[in-house]
Amino acid sequence: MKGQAQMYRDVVKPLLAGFGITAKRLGRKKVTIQYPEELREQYPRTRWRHFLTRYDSGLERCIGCSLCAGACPARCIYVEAAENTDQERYSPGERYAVRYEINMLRCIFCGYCQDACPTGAIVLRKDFELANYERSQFLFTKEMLLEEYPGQNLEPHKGKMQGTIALKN
Amino acid sequence: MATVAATDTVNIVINDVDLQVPKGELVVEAVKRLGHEIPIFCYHPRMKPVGMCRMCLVEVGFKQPDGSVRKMPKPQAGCTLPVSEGMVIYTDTEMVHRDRKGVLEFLLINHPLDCPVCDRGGECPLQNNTIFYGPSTSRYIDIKRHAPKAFPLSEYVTLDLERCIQCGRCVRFTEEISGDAQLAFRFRGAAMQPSTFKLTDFDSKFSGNVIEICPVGALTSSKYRFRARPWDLETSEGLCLECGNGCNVWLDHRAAKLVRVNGRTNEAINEEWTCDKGKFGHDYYNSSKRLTQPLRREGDRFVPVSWGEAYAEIAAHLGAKSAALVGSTVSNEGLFCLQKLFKDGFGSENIDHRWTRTLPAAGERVAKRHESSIASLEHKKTVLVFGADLANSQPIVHLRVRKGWFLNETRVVVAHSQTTDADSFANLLLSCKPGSLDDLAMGLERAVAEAQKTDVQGFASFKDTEKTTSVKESALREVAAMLLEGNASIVCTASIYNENKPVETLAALAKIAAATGAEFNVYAEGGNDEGAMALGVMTGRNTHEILQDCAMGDLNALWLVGADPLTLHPSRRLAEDALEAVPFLVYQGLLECEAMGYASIVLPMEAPGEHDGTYTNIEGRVQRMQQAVKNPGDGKPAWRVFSELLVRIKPGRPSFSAKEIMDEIAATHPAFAEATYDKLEKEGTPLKPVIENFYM
Amino acid sequence: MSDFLQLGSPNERPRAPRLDELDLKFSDQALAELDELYSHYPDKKSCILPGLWIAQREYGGYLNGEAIAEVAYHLKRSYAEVEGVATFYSMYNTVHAVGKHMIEVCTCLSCQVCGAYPVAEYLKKKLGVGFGETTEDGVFTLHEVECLNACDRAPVLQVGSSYHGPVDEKSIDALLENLRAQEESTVIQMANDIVKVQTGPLKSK
Amino acid sequence: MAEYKLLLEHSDDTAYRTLDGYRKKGGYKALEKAVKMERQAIIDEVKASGLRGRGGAGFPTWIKWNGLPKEKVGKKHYVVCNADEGEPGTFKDKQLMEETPFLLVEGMTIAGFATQGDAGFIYIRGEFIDAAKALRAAIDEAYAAGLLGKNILGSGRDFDLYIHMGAGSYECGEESALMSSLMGERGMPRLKFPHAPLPTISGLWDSPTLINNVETYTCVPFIVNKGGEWYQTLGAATKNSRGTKIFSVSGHVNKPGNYEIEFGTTLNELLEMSGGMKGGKLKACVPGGSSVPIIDAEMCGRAVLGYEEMSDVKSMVGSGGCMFLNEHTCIVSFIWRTAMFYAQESCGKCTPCREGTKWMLQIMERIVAGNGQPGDKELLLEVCSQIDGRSFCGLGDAAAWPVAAAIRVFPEEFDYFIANGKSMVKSSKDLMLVP
Repeated sequence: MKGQAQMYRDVVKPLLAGFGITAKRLGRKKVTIQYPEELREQYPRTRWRHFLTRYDSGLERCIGCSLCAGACPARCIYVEAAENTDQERYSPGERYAVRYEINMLRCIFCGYCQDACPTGAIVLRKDFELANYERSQFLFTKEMLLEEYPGQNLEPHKGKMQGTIALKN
Repeated sequence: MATVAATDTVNIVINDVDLQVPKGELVVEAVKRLGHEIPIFCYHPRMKPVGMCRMCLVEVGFKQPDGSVRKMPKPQAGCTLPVSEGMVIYTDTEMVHRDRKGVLEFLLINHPLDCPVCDRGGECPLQNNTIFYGPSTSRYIDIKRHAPKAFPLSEYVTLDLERCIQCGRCVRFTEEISGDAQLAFRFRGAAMQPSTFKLTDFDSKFSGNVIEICPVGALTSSKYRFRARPWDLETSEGLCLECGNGCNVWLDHRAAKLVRVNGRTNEAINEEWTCDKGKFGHDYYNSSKRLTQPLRREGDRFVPVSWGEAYAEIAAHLGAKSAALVGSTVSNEGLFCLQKLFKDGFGSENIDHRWTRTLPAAGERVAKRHESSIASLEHKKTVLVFGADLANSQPIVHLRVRKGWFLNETRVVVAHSQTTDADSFANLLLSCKPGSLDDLAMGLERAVAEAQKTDVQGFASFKDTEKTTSVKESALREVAAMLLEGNASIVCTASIYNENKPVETLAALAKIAAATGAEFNVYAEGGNDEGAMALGVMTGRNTHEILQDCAMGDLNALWLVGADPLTLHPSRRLAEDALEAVPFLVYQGLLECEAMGYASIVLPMEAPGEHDGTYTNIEGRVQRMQQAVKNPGDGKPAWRVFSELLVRIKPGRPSFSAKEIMDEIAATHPAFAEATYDKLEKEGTPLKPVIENFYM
Repeated sequence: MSDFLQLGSPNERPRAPRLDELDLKFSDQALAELDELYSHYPDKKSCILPGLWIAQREYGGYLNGEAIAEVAYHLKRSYAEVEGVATFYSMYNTVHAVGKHMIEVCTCLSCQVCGAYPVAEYLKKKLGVGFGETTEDGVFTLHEVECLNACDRAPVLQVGSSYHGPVDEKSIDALLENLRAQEESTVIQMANDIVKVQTGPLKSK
Repeated sequence: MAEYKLLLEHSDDTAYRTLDGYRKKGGYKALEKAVKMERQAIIDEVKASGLRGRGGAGFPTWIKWNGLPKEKVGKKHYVVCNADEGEPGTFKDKQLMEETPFLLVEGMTIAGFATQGDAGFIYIRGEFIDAAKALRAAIDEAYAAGLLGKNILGSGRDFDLYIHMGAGSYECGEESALMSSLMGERGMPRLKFPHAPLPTISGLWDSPTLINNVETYTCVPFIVNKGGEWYQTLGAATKNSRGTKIFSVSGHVNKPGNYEIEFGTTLNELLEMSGGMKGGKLKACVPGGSSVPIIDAEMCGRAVLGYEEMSDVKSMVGSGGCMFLNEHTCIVSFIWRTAMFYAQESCGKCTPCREGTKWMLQIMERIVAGNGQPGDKELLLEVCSQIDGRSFCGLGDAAAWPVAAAIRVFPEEFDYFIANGKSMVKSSKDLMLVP
């Protein structure tokens, strides 16, 4: 019987205790969510994936000034600028980014780029599903960054067009 | 004009620190001795102070006999105020800071503040001063001054009048330094703007400098426009090899690509200026026509081959009956290895680097080609520019000569058959008929001889000289008198070899120099031409003979090292015939070119900024340029190609680095004895004067 | 500022005329006057102002690019420098062509308090132009100027060489009538007067 | 005190404008005397007279004269007359040149003798064509009579006199800007060093240069003729102002014009001479040209005309352009036009003046248009203090003083205009001071 008592003490009792907790929690609100099917609401200022925003007119906010690249502690942003022409206009003013790349493998999501941006073009939003199978896919190009993101329309306007960077004509 | 000739010192007090500074030194310079800084915009140490921007206001007082300090009621501009005995200067008082804030607020009210899109952003004095001294906010709520943005003032310079703070640096540069007065202020008051005449093309050979001295982004480079931001850039010390002056430059590169060239200070050569050829002429680095790998001709097309295959091909075809023609941007090391390769490897001596119409034989050459250093030209009493278009061929020498004229009352005499930029300030202009420079030199020699009362037999009379050259007797006598006053310099360039009877002309000038005690210079023209002369890269047959031999079929093989005879040689027909006829042609170069079409083997070469090397400028100054950018393809420096090939032909110890070769040069060429990599100085080391006829 | 609008695309940047491309218009008399002026000063640069007055007369009251280039040519200065001088001074008409008569209304201080603005308004209405504009028939150009220093006669107008003041609506009507009848351009006349007082009797004649 | 006509004694006499008429009235006596005098004696005479520059700054004239090198060192000496009268409210030089041209020619010739001048230049503003014609005629006559040119009056000395016309720039009234203009440059002031603020050593074409106002030169014949001691007695009531001064009276007075008075006359007396106020009571006065601080009626009552005396009412004699304003004048609109003048005439060389005058104008425009913002008055004062003393030449100071003074003297008018968007003065709309 000694064996039984031992078994009760070592196996059954902990099991019951464990199930007991489960049973106790059954009545409470569930904390776990079914991740791929369900998504947890992120905190409002969560900094994940970068996006490049546009003005209401459809013009890109990014002027290719490279200040984000200068501010980036991980040196993961590469910007190449070019000149707008009246025929081919991407952003208000003289300058736009012809290439804008972020190496997401290097990015530490510190948000300095967002702070540095004079036009509010680059923002870090809540999309956190950045995993991929190929390294090359982590190089986010300008086209990818310009994708519309959920809730974009709801955002208050940042860095309204004004002063000298205003659209001419 | 940073310092007025300092004869004695005065005692002054700066921020309660007593010190002695040279009398007459400007306050803005004097405070630098203490490590303090006075913010400036319009002041530039190489130009006359004007006191326009008022950024440098300081409080100034004078010590009274009783020891107290009596301050002047108004703040004084530090950039126009020379120090004097007992002066007390405050650069850090509340009033000074208030004034700086005020001036910056004024400057910024009409400034567009488009720093994010401005090419100057990040290296802008206005930004820096605003951050250190400026107000954090503006009280200006009215409409800013507007002007069209990004106006193309020339191929190279873009003007943005909104950003201009009217400091006048650019205007003063064109007036005082380059002398073309292409820029001037128009209108007045708040509408004042610097511009060219009716905003027409900014036609200057030195326009690029205004971009660098502009303290804001009003004048920016059209070529660098939006290429990079300062924090994207890496900067390497470099040399410009567009001409033989050997200007020091900064090579700014981004992601291993050259994006911009800026002047680097070297007081001995270019001070801080560059010419437009040097500043904007480095397109070939990123050219789409760059050669990236060795090619071999197969029928009508080129097939890429490995270096080894190319070497084997060359080794098989080149021998005693081969020759090499060299361009002007090959480093000293490359030239030396080429000589070695041809002598030791192929057993041929036929190398030449000269492309002028006349190629003087050894006995006819001028013994000393550079007696005046570039820097010494500004202190000459008289400079005779003979048959040279300095602004085009030696821009930095041109600036020095003009500086001497502008600041030190150097008298400049220009003798030429064409109009040159130096005519505008020449004290005396000897404008002769085309092709009569030799007669002019002889006439001058007679004038000097007459002035010295020596024998004038055998000279043409002044009347005949006037008939042939159209230069009057009185003018010649005047020049002779000027030269005889001493401290004179005669400046010619190698371009004189394209004129009639250059040997006689130079002989006459050399005699004049000897008779008057003037320094005599025949400056080389190409990037490293002086190095080639010093190393003696002109043995065996000369350029004309080599091409003729090729055309006649007397030579089996020709190696073109960074040179295209079709553009360089005065006779295109001869060059065509030669390239057509020569059985085996090696073209080694940076870019695809016309001569490449005749080649059997094409070798890519590294551009000067892509490898380590030394270059000799016109005054014999050896300077080193280290690798700044990467070769875009599989190119190799010229010396490595020659060295590797030599090992294949004649087994021996190969050279591994440019340094080793320079040591070897120093050991074999006494002139280069001090020019090893260990001994080279920051500003370059002048060649050691050697026995006169060493390299003849 | 209007220069900007006349320019073509960046690739067709206008080039300043070379010295041998200039179409020189100075009359013999103008050249004689220039010679006289050279003798007044130690260098030719000082003749830029008088030279521009001569040009203003020779080119019919308006200093266009050619006029400025010609002055630069004669005085051996750069075009930009002469243009900079010409645009600095308000009496050289460098911005736009002017009519036969230039009416310059002083509105500064003394004239202001003595009613220059009503006078200016009347002139504007009467001529149908604003400040800095020329009437359609090309006879009158109206300008607002700073103090003419005839404050005792405020409000005062300057037409050509002469001052008119104090003016009221009636005297303005009379003045305009007189000017309409006048054949000679007072603008050119004024430039001529200014040249004449500087040169004095020409020695070379 | 009444008018004291020294310079303007014969101004109505048309014959005085010819050489004969001038000589009949005692002209060229002074030159004849000066020819026989030592150079230094002439300068001492000027020193004894206590003559001070009449252009506005009141600088002792003899110091300039004495500053030129006593022995020539290879460079020509130049004598320049500043006849670029541009100060709003001043028109004395115009009358002097038109009506007493020989006084100026004689005065400059004497100055040339005293300072070994080789040539004289009269820089006349471009608009003064009548004055220039009168001078031209006088100079031509003087040349013909041997009073200019080679060997003047048998003295063996030469002196040439040339007229140089300006082309419309107030800034050229500043002496170094005038020299820039004379040398064919933009009329921007030139660099002065504190140890040599005068152009007496290095002026025109780097040569020693004497530069004085028209009125200063016209005083010289009288000083030489009657002696400095005599001139000294004029205006003896004042602290340090001697001689007579022409005041140009304009604005709301019955008889505007030039009135020559002895220093020490009160402003009220000057107002009486000019026939008293027109259209209303006296409200304010700008006593010395637009650059000097404005004073109100109370101050006018105790203002004594003298260089030092005027500082008691925080103003200056300036160039003597006296503008009286009646009670229906809106000071804010008046100051708006002053600001506009300086913004138009700033040469653009230095930052505070170029940007500051424009900014002041923009603020004033805003206020006058009824869009004044709270704090604009303080902002104006702040801008003034950032210009005053910081600019390259005096134009910046001159632009700041009237604005600052007007705010100091009439603060309530500014407050009212800014708060209500309209003038405090009821009838100012009818006067239409603003277009």
